[in-house]
Amino acid sequence: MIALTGTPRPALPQLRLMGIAVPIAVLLALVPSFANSYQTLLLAYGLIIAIAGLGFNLLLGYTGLLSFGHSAYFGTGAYAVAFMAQDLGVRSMEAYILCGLALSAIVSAVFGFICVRHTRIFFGILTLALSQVLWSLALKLFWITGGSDGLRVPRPTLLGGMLTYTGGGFPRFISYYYYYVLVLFVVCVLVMWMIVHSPFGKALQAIRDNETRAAFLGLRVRRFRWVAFLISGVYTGLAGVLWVPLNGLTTPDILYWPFSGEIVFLTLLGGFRNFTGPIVGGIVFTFLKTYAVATTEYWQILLGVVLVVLVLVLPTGIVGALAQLIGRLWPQRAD
Amino acid sequence: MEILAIQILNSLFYASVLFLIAAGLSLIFGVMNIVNLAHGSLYALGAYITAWLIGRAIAGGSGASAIWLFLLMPIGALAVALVGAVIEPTLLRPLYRRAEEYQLLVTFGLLLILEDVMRFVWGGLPLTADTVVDALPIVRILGQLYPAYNLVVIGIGGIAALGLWAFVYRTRFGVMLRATSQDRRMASALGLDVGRVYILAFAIGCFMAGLGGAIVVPSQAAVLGMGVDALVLAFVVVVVGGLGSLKGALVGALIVSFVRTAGIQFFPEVELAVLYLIAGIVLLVRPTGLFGTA
Amino acid sequence: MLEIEDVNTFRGPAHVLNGVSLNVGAQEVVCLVGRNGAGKTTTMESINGLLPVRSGAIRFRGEDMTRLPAYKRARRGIGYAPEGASIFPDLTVSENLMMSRWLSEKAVRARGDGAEVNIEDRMFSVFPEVRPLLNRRGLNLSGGQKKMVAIARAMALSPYLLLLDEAFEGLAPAVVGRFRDAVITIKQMGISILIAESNLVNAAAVADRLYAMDRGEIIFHGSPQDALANEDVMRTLRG
Amino acid sequence: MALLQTVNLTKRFGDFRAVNSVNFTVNQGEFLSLVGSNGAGKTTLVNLISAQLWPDTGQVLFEGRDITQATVFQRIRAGIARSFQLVNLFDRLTVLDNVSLAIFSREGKARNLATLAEGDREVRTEAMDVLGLFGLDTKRRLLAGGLAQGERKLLDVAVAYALRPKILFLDEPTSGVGTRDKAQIMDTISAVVRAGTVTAVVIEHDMDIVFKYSDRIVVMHEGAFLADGLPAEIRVNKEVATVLLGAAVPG
Repeated sequence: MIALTGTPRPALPQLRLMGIAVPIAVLLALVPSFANSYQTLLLAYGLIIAIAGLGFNLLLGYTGLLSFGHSAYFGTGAYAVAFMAQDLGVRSMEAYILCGLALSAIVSAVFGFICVRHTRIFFGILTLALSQVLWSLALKLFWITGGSDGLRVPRPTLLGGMLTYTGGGFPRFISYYYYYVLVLFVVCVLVMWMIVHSPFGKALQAIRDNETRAAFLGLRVRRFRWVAFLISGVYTGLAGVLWVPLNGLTTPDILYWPFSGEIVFLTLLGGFRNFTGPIVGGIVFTFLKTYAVATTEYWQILLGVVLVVLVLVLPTGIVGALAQLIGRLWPQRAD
Repeated sequence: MEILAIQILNSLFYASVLFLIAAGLSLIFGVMNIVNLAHGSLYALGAYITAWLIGRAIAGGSGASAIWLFLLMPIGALAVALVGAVIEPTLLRPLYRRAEEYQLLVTFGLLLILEDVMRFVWGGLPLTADTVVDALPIVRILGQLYPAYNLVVIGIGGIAALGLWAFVYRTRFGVMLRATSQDRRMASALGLDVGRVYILAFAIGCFMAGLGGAIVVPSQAAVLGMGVDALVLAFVVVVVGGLGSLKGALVGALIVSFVRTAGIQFFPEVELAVLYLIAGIVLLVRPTGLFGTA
Repeated sequence: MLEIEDVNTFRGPAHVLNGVSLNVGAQEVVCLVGRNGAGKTTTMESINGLLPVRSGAIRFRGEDMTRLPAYKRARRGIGYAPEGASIFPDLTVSENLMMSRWLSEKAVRARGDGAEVNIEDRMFSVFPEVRPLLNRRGLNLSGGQKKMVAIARAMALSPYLLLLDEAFEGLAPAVVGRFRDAVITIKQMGISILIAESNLVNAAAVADRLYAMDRGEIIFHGSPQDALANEDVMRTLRG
Repeated sequence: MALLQTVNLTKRFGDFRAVNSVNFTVNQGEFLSLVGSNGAGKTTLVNLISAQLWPDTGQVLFEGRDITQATVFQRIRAGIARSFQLVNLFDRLTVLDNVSLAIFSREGKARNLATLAEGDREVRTEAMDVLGLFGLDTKRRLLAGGLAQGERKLLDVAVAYALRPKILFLDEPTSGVGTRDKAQIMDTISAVVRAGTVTAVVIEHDMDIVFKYSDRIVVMHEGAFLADGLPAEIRVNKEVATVLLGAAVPG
């Protein structure tokens, strides 16, 4: 209901975006110069998972579809890299990205075609079921996937070897890889921002708000949902591609349902009714998880409890709550 | 021929368990319009509690007789029902007026919590109650050896289906349950305390899931992850049969069990995929399932 | 019997009832007339608790019911037959009727005023037509039959007050007479009735008193004759 | 030539005939009102014409072509638009976006995901024109969910109108609307009809409005047509008076 108060929105969203995004991007770019390589590594993980969150939220926040199976696309991206590294001996990060995107596009196109015939819970469980199929395949076809041991992925070459980090060891790799991720992250944010502010994005939001009326505007609802699903899957797949070289290993765990749950969680944590929600959620989540896992073995309970509490008392997430707070402290001038 | 008979019995055994889970899921959906994502975990909880109780009973000495062990099963199911009776008013009730996403998210949070609680309490090791199976004889069916316990489970499945049908269609509470599911507002305007019906319906649904877990655990160990597998399978069942329909849950459970048995026989690597394929085809052809309405 | 005082009710963001006050005396038939969207159904649902009121008071037989849940109000003796009848489609007529009877049994006994004596007679004396329908499912009733069952079902609660929303709407002219008679019969049993009605002629034929409503406010209160003679009321009702 | 025509159109719900063998004709450029008591079948008829429901028997012809089997999408593209009895908006989009989206859809631009919606000057200008027509231009930046009831009704009609349909069905456009907004809605609709850009079919209960604005009035009762004629004819029709107003109403 907070969203319905009818506060006027600023005239030029482009300007507002630049005003917020540029300082933050500069800040992010400076991080490796003052943070140690472990914190840089965590932030890189955070940015990667934020890309997955952005993709996920195109479905949840903008299209009104709650997927419990986004691990499938993340895993597809990750395994695509692992197969290329192991079976084809490819080392180029750019080749990983291209093939990873293609493969996750194919998988999400097929899965999406099945899932968008349904909405609400049917959609949710279908996505869950399909991701479980991939998970069980990854476990059982061990001669291809390495089973529960997973597949190792060596450090790739960046920009066709133009960025060399050999000799610099792990810290050097991290700082280069961090910038690599940051650039892609910025591109992803800009592209997603464009998508949600495009006529297509508005159509998705219309479908979310009122499916029947959208159909009576002549919008082909199912097709729009399918394209949204595809984009969402590709984003999450890219996150998987970027994640593997950092982790050095991919296991079926990233295809398993709790991983989908983490994507759901971080989006809700940040706030799924905001564009920036999943970004903030992804970064906060990564740090939260790292420190929580270090202190307790029962990370999932914490996740579940926080999720329930979020839904019951803070349904707009961190960004939503901040926006409300700011709105209360500095009421916007009506223009 | 003999193999076929055994396979049919195996399918029926499996159908009994699946029916219990799916019928609970369907009942809760039919009455309160909520799909409980933690339903599979409640089934797992029933399995763990029952296995644990039986384990304690045996550890407590007394050459345990099978009959005595059978009495522990409903206790496992009742404990799960109790959990349900706590969950509904505290976690779900505040959400009936909110968007559906939130209901799904809360039951999903519950799923995460329950899975870890079970890991916390019982650790990562499988927990069995196979003494119950051992206490019953092995029977000969067309020359093949077959555990009598499985026949008992098939019997329980049949009785549960009949009992649930009688409960919903032949009792006063069943009338109120159906009235609530058809028109909650009108039911309350006629003097029905819908809140109480909700708690009871949810608890009964949980009881069914818990009972499913309780009867499966003597022949299959309770393990982590069984809950989500069960949730997804139960969902396949209700998708095939139609969400909210008791008949659908029964027919769906039978179809899924037979397909799964055949799948294990012929495509052992991808039996799950075969099941989802079936569900997918049914959804493409008949989006509301075989007996679904809305 | 029933007094409602300065009630404000919202449906979502819309302020539907704006300071509505009215009362129904013992054994009285009161009509609430107004066009579609005037707030009649909202008034009914505010009285029986299906909609929460934002402010104001609702008293029934001397007891303040403003914050009571709907089911408790029903058990206190407020019967309700909504506009679309809302017969449970997959229940038989007999299940539809018995449900409210079972639910009210204890409450009626607790009231101890002997109202329980012949619920069945009362139920069927208003509409004997319902008796042969007992085994039919709600789904398979015609519009008129549904309305009859809805009234019989409300009678099964042994109410002190009946709320009938659009009791005569969608009925063939011949059947309308049948329903008017039913209202008289119910009144003679000592039960008060509040009818929401958009047709002034039907309202005038059965009402002892009449309230006219427009845009969520009571704009007129008086006898049916006064209403028919009041040019403003007539114009508002016709639109 | 009739713009839209139904031939023996019938829709049953169980054994209840909601629309019973209706032959309905709408002529190019007219303002037609569909009246009748609740449950007479008006909304069902509109639902059948807009493909919200499918008929049991009978045909729907639009510009002489049989569109009985056409989907919602095909009918919208052919030029049939409608509004809804209960306001049906995109509550979390702005007023401007609600109208713009109709234009994007009409122009086939809704698929475009590489431009900014607000950057399309043509669409924006047209959307502002439509909003201006309905007196909503000052509210363009508000979220639709935050509008008052009367404004929501207006926007609902504006969105359907922005599709630039050949025929526009309006289901109770003035219910729950204040007198001022009521007049504005009806004046706007009748103005665009008079300008010859659209044919309007309006379901309406308010007989003053019906008599004031309609070129022709069709009265429905129990799923069938009771009367069909000019306002002057309908006004004096005894049968209609009985059904709509109750028999002996003076005045």
